[in-house]
Amino acid sequence: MLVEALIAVPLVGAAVVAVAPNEYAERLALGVSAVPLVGSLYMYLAFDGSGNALLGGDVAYETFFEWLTLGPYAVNYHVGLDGISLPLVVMTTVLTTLSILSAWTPIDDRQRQFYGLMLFMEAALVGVFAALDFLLWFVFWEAVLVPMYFLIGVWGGPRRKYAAIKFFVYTNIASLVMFIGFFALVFGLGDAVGSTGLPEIAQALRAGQLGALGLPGTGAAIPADVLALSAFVAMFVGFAVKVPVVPFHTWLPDAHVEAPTPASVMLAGVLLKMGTYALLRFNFTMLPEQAATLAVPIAAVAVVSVIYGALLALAQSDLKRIVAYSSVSSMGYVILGLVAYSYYGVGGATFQMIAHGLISGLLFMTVGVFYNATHTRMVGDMSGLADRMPVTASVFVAGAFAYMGLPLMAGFAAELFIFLGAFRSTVLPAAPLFTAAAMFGIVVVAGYLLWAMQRSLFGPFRLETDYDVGRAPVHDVAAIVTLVGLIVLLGTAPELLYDMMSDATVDVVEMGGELP
Amino acid sequence: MVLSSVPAEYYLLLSAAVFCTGLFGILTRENALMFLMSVELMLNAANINLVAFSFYWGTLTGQVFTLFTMALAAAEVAIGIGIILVLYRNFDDVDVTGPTTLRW
Amino acid sequence: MSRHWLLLAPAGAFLAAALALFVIDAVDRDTTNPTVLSAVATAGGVVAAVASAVLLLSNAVATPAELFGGQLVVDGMSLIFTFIFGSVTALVSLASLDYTRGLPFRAEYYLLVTLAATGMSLMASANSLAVVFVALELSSLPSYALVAYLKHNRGSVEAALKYFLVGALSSSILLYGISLVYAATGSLLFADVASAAGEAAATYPGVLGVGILLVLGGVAFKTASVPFHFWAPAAYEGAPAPVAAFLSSASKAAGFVVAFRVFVVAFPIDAVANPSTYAVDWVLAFTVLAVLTMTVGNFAAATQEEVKRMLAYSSIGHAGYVLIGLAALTGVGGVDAESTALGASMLHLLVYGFMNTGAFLFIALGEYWELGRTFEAYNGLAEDAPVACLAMTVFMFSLAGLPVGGGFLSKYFLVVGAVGAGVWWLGAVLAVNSALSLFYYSRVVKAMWIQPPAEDREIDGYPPALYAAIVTAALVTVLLLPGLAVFDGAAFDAAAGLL
Amino acid sequence: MVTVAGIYAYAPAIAALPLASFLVALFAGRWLPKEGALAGILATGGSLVLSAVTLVELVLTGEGYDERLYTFVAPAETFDLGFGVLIDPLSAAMLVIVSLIAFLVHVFSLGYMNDEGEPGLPRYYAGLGLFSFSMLAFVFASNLLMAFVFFELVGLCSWLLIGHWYREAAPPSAAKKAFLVTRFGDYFFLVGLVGVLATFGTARFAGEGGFPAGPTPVSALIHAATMVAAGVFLLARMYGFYALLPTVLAIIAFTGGFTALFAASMAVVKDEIKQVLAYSTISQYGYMMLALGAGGYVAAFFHLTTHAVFKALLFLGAGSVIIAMHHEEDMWLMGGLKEEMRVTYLTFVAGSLALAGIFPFAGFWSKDEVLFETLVHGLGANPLLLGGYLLGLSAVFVTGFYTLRMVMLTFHGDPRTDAAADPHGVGWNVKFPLAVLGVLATVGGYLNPAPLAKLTGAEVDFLHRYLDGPASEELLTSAHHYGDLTHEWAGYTAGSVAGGETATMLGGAGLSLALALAGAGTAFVLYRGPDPDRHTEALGDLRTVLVSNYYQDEYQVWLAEGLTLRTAIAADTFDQGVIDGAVDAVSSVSLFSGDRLRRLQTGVVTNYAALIALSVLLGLAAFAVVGGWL
Repeated sequence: MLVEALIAVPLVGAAVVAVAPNEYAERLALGVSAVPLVGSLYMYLAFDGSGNALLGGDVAYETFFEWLTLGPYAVNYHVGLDGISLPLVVMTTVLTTLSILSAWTPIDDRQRQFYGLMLFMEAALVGVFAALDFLLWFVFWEAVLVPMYFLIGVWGGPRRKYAAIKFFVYTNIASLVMFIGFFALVFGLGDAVGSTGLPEIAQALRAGQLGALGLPGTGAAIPADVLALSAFVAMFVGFAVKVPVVPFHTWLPDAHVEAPTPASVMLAGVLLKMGTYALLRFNFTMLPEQAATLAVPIAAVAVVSVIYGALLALAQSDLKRIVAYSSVSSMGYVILGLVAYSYYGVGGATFQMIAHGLISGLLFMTVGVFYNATHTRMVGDMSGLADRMPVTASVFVAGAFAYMGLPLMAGFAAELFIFLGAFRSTVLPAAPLFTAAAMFGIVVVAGYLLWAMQRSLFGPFRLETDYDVGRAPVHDVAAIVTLVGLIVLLGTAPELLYDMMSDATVDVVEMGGELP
Repeated sequence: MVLSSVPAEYYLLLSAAVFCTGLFGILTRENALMFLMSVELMLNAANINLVAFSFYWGTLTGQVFTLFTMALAAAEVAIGIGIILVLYRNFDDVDVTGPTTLRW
Repeated sequence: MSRHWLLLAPAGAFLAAALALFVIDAVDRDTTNPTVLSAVATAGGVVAAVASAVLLLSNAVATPAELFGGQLVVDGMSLIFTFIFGSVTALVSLASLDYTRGLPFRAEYYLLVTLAATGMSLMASANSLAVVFVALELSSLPSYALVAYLKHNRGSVEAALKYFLVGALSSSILLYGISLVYAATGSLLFADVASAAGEAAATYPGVLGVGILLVLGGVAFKTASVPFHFWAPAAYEGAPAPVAAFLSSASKAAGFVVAFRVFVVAFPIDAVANPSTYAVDWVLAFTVLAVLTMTVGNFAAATQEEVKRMLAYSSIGHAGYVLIGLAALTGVGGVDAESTALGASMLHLLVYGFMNTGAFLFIALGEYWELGRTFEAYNGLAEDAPVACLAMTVFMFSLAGLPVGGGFLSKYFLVVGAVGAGVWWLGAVLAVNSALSLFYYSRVVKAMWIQPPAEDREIDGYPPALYAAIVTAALVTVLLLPGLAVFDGAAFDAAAGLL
Repeated sequence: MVTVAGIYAYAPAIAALPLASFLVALFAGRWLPKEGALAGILATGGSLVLSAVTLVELVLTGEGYDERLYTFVAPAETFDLGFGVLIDPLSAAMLVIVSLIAFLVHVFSLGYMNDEGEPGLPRYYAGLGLFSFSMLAFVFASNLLMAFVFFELVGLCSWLLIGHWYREAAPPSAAKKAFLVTRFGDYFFLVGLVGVLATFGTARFAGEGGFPAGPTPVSALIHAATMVAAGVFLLARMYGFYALLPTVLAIIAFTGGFTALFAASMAVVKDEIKQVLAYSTISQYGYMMLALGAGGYVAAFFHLTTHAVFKALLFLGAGSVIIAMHHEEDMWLMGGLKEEMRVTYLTFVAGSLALAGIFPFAGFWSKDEVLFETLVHGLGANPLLLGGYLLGLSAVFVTGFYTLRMVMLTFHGDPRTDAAADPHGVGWNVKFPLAVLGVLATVGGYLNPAPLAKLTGAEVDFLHRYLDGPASEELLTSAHHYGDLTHEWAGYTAGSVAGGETATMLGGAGLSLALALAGAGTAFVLYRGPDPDRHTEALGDLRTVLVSNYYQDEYQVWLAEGLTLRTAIAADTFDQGVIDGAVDAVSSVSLFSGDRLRRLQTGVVTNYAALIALSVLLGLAAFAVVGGWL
């Protein structure tokens, strides 16, 4: 029942906050969000699951009962957590609380609606990571769009309407493509599975029970392998938009630049992870052979995302755009780790989800703090901020170096694992070359972050906008410092999460071991 | 009997002819009343079929159904006339192509 | 025997309500309290809905019950649809209390609504082409009058004219089609037509084929499917908003129930469209219709300036979605996939009955407040009427297929059915259209929540009945997300029973 | 894996102490006396003592130490990702050197920073503490991963320290540039690290778990990659790994020789005293690489040691001069300081002579051994080494020249400015480090006077014996083990010119000494007298090339802005125009077609009827054809 509590508390809380008076909304929301935070931490400590939830591992905090019938299929309410989803849930609750904290300063109208939506989104996100039935998962998956649409559209920047609708429609059509691909698989399985439960489907697929799918008119049918391959592609494209992978990434910078800071934090920190999480759960867990067949193109896409994303970041002068594009770059590493299909590859990809979630969240928050003080994000408009906001500046430095993969910070551990896994991948031809190419990202990322810092933080103080810049409010500083602490903690002791992650991902790779 | 000597196809042709006449009227006439009459023609084309084939199949279904359709046709006309009346009140005309405010 | 009479309770409720209104109005037409009229009509709808729900869930019609020598049949499908008609009628009648306040001929208004509802419930049970035609007319004629209810409003009158003329044309096409089918098969009872269809298709393919196509045309008019949809935008835009709600939800559903029964039962596809006895492949026809309807409806809706007209087009688009249920009867996926698709269509109509009615009733609220028709007219309305706007947001997103309401599930069920039937590309078309629909639905939401409010707007009062109707619709829409579990089994069984 | 209880258990503290001082300075610095300097001095002093004790222990017991301290993540697959301490002769000695210099730098900073009243002292000492921590941990790192981790931290620290005065424009930019360049190297380092781990499953430096042989393509990639980045110490640390590939060794050697000359040539024309020293450092690293490449493991470490001492001395001496000159660095504005600052002058000269390689100062012995090793192996095995030898030899002359030029300009002649006329005095905290280092620079050479050993047969080549000592045996890091490796894989054998080994040795020694003296002499002649004039103009265009460092900066700037930034901007344009353009195009196209579609609704009911009739007819026609009616 703990998972239900984790979903229900923010949901009810959202309703309460939405009708609360504006002046109390922020503190109320913080209080509400603290409950799932504590809950998820408790769940992390008391976690007793093992193995992969989809591949017959024993699932923690599981709930199951029948919900719908969809023609021949039973749709069940089935939730539970394993070593992959639990860390993501914890990250969700942490980031939600912190971004609510970081919203206190910038959000000054319709607070109750804002915080209500934030909590609603938290509930949906927890659902996404916890759901073990496809249709249930899809409900949460789509439900996330609604609050984010409003967060961008109502509290966003000048081009917020364009950004909001772009994000909305783009990701929506993507999930429809994915939906079709997935159900093609389900029907291809025929009577092998009687439900839309993810574990059942995953195990049936890995057991090779996929059959042909009939075509109307002619008596012809799509043979199993073609079906599997096309379904894989459909799902990959569907999720690639969410990740985002080049060339489906263009909604991201717009959304990020226009979104208010807390929304950006959630978007970069958690929403992008939905895509990689889904890739891991669906494409790479259910269709390993296809993953191996398409290894080269996928790896190519990953490397392009890394380098191209970093180059784009290099060309920007808006701090938020820089961080946004570098997210594209970092997500490329995750794809590389997944496609490597090796122990450290997949495990590292999972770890990178968390690491990047925290780090990008940190950078967006810090940029937000600067923006609150300076009302500009243009690198050219300011310099020497470190003179006026030393603490915030040092936090930004910490975040930037974490992003560059400085050892003993979370990013380094993640990237090291991914590179190790990718380098020795048995599935990916010419793995060392792909890896070496992707690694070059660490140079470019250092380039633009150092450049941005030198221009905006250091040198003599100068500001185009006439605001008197003082130290940031305590709660903002508290939020970002907490994140730095977490990043260093995970960087020095990746064991804290990597144990359960590798325990859950190793089953995925098992089969990857002896792949064609 | 006379009817039995007439092949069924003829009735089909006849009804088709009537139907097309009605359709032609609908497509060409702008006066609402003419439009209404054309519709009546089309309905009656259907009636011809029903009656003829009721005889052809030797069942009464068709003929009975024809009575219903005539009644309904009358009702339809009643409604139609009503609408045409209000049309005339609002637009001072019964030209069906006249009112085109609701478009695109 | 008594059981059979009980099975007609839904239709009976409508009829009773109609007669009651008739009597009340006859007794004294001057001093009648409008609340009573509205209450009677609403009660009729509620009773019908409840009765059909009870019958449906109590599994009273595990085996379809035929009445009047097989002229009528009561089965799962008919009950699901009478439930839809009942709920829509109830909502509309309730909302009309405020909407028609101060207008003449209120008794006739409710009378027409209930009579049309009666006709629809007969359509749901019609088991013979004759009954189909009679019932269809019984539901159409009052609708014409209802559209023209605001008889001093040029829009209303023009809408009525177009609706009537196209309707008359279509009904004559339908009738002619029926006559041809009769000519080819010698019967009007679905069962007999079905048994004779195979031979007829062999002997007079042309006659039967043309007949079937014309019947299809007649039905397509009722469901506002492209290219028989031309009346719909005009009628929905010109008609009083509650009437538009009634037509776009209930009347459309009625058209579909007829389509389902006529084509699935009377013209079995393997009889009329197998290589040896080929008259016409109506599945193919419906496939074309579905694609056209979806695309035209959504794309035309995307560029509208007026919310009401946008809704009109969007309701055409939804007709296209539902048509997938018929287009998916390809025999590929077996009865499983086909019942999935057909059941999904029914479920979608069910949910649609609430969310679309609710949306049009929100427009009714707008007309009540005389806000104006364009999107801009609703700018920042959320500040003045948050509850109504929240409800409208639910309707819009649920229509767009986001998981705030049952529309999400039913729409995706349709995709599942399409994929299962091997016409996955229909699902893809739906995907594209649904993404586009998300764009134009969110324009309303954007106007209400994001745009700055228009100055010099004062809201005169919050009409309780209208609000009650809207909130109810919204609540049901939301509850149908988890609560679709109540109906889904019945729907898929009904579909399977039909096939 | 060797484990010794007792003193080695405290080895981690050598690094931990400065880490503590880092934390103290960072969080409590501003409330402490001297703002964290004392904490730093205590910590590094502690490290110095500890490492000295460790060294003694090592020498006495003759046992090494290789202990895993911390597991990064459990080795579920074959990798072992962990941190550990490796104490063998190499690291033990290096620990002493590093902690000594760290200690002295801290002391010196008291004079250089505190007394000058610089801002942000806690930040400075925190950086210094972190730097010492990273450096020491890097030294006793037991595997490549750990080495990389702390190498990176060192990079971070240099970024922090270079950019210390962040309120001015120049330092942050310099810091950025420095970090980017190292980052570029780190990339190859990382490729190498990942390659080593992924190929061999482990990256331990010592013991049986060390790098197995086998020049697979991958390990070739790794060689190439690590070579770019790895500093001299890392080269020595991984010597067993490089020893496996002769070509790599030869290339290292040649690059070393070239670097020696290349950097030295730039030092000739510099006017800022610190710049001269900086380029001479690069040049001296060249010598060490030359030695390693030539199989002179001991020689390399010897030179590393002596150089660490006298270069530290020179930098601190320069610092003291700069203090005296009120932060003026241009040597042309100095002159005649020798009277005013005795201690600085004497120690500085000692350091300079050591740098120039003048007998009997430390530099002479080490540099001589480097050249000797190169020569013999060049004669015996690989001619490419001879090339390296010649380059190194010619660098000796240049070194002698610029060193003395520096001394002359700074201390001799007449004061050329008022600042030089009455320099600002420096305190004990500056003089003390200088004194310590000065002594070492003078006598340091007797650590390993190989020539004496050879001539007299007396066992005075202490360093060689030390590095070859039993402690390194089991760890497979001993000098002769490496000797065997190079012999076995690279076929290195000692050769000699006519007259046998001794003659070769003496000849080489004499030659290099002569060249050094020649260089020094030239400089003395050119720049003596009260007011020396600039002779660099005589070089003509060559001077411009040298002054602008062979246009390296221009080249790097072009690489950064000309190439990368242009590409980035092009990519951005492409992204906005093509990719995003496509996305927007889809929406606008569909809206346009939607607008067209709604025109279907003409509003004229007759058209509707016509369209309906038409489509019915079309349907009929279509099915008539398909169904074959009629």
